[in-house]
Amino acid sequence: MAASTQPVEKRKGILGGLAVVAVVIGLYWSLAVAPPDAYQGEVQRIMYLHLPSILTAYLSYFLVFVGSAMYLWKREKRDDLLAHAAAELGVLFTALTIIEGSIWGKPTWGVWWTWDARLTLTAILLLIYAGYLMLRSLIDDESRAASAAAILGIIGFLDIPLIHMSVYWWRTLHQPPSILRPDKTPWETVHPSLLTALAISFVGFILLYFYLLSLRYRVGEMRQEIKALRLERGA
Amino acid sequence: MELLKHTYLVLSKDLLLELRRRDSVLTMFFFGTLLLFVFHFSFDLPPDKVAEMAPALLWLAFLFTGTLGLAQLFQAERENHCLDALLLSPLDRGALFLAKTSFNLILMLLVELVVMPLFWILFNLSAWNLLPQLFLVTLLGTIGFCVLGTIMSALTLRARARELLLPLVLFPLMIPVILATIRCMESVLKNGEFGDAVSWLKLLLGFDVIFMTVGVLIFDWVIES
Amino acid sequence: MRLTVNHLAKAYGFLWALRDVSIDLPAGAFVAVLGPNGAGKTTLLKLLAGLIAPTTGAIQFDGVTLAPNNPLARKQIGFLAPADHLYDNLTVRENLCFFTSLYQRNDRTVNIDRALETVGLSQRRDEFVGNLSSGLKCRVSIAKWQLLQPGLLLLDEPYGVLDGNGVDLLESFLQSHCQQGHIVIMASHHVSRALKLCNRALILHQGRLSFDEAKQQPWPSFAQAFGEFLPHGESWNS
Amino acid sequence: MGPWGFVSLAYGIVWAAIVVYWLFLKHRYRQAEAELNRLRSSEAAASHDKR
Repeated sequence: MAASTQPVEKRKGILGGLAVVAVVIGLYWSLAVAPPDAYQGEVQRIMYLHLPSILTAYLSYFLVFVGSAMYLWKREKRDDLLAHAAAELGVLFTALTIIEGSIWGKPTWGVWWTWDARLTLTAILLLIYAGYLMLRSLIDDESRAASAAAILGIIGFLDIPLIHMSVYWWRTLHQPPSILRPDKTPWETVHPSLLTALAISFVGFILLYFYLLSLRYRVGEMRQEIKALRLERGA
Repeated sequence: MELLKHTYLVLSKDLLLELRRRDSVLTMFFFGTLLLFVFHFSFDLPPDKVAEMAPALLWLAFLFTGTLGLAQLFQAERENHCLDALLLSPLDRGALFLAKTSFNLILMLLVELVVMPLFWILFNLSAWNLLPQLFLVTLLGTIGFCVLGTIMSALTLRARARELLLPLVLFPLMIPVILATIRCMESVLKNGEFGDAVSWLKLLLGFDVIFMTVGVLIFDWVIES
Repeated sequence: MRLTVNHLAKAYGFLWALRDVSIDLPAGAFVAVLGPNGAGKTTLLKLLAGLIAPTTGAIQFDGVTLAPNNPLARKQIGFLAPADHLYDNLTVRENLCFFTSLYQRNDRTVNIDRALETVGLSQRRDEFVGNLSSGLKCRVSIAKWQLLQPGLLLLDEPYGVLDGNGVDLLESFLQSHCQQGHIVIMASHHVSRALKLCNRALILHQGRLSFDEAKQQPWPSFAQAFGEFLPHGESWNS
Repeated sequence: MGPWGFVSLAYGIVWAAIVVYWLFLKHRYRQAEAELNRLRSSEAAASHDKR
């Protein structure tokens, strides 16, 4: 087995390397090259971080959904490992999204936390997928934990549009439409290098995400084999 | 229809057990009224503000009372491995889901039938004529709660710290129902009819239908031993 | 009534609890499943009962494949747990009524009374099952499965909880059940008792089927196959 | 705190968190790999002398 992991290791190395390169270019571009936004000035640069992390968070929820559905259908361990890895990364990136959102909110609205629709929505998603990890860790039986988590993965994902609607309706009820509408996309004044900064950051984040995902997936796989070898030794 | 026959069978068994021991319904009833008193003392609201706060307080009381019911939902099945007996039998697992959902629904509705008028008296609200409309909203909200609650109760059946994990996993998913019921009840209380809250009502209905069907389809995997 | 199992296997994670088991049982078979602890006996029974899904392989019941989502095949399957699968807070009669209607065998209550008569529980008809001793609970289970008449009846170590005449009651029920053309599969460590009853023996060892033969009176092949698991000193054919 | 302060705060926290997570992940990765190789080598040894 050890021999065959060389190419896998190498592939992960390349992916990691690429991710780092893309991230560095993205950082350089979004911090140095791109001009400040006409309205928000420098603070708008946080968007180059905020939007990619929102995307990776939603990508994680989707992967958890796909992994869970496949696991329930086909009962293959690898789908479950994928769902678990994606959920863990999903929680990480959701937490980061909230942090960025509130830091961005401070100069813009003057407060660290406002019940702005997007922030609230991200907080709820963080609770759901943190609950997913809790549920998985609190069930001892391996296969039961996997199928219970798969159910929650599916139901959580199906609930996202409903939560999305209810939070946005609830939000528009209370917040008078201010000039700086927080949930309007910030790149009204489309400036080419703004877009490229965003594009590169997106690429960087996606590559990084899949690199971390493959690492976490591999850790899950190895732990599974370790359990099997120990059980075989013990039985 | 096979499904309904089995649902009725399991439901009547549960109701018979509940009628005999009455442990869930009594605890839920007392807990509901207890919460009312606690809310009454903690928010001594000026009368005009009460109408505004009433929906939130009521619905919070129902939510926590319902969670008590959910924790006890599969108690009868936990003794003597009766859950295995049911899984062994030709009982359609969707029927088990429907039976357990309607059982918890009946318990919660009983509690709500008592607690709501009591709330009116305690907070001496005037709008008695609005109670039927309010009760319709509560009914839809309770259905949504019981549907998702039953799935989560079955899901956490074999987890450690089961009673703590259930609300933790259930409440974030319930946010659409919580927001919808409170908005609907507020608009009914404020201007006597649903008005623009109809979209919330549709959301509530959609939530119930979606997760009722998901529940029936997916309960096979939820409850597998 | 025919049970065919081909290449059945069950793995938990990476560990194979049961590997490549194939059995073909005709009507009237009384099978004793023997083997050391952890050999996969309980896993086999749970798979046959449809309580857990197999990793590979299929179980066919009179040609109908048993799958978790087709409840009809489960109508034919019984799992006699001596003191379990009964609601403590329901009376004996209510329990039997519930399960008979669940299995759509809700013939008139007289059958329930007759079944209780045969297990000698007729005067305890309206007592709560919770108040009965485990021996009496086992009789209720026997009455229950007598009413439900499953095509395949599975038992996992039934002797643990039974007293003297309880054992006789159980064994006579199992034998008459077999004669009616049903199949009984019993996993047990009481080797001599199981062998006295069965007309076929299976030995499971580390998840594999290492022995599967119909019973002959002098049974050298069985003694040889079962030799290493026998608790030393106990000879089964005394 | 000027706008650049917030920008650097946001980037700082996010990238610090990602790097820390990566380190923990690498740690878990190496630990699992070591355990796996140890088991596999002793497994090879065990099956060797069993033959």
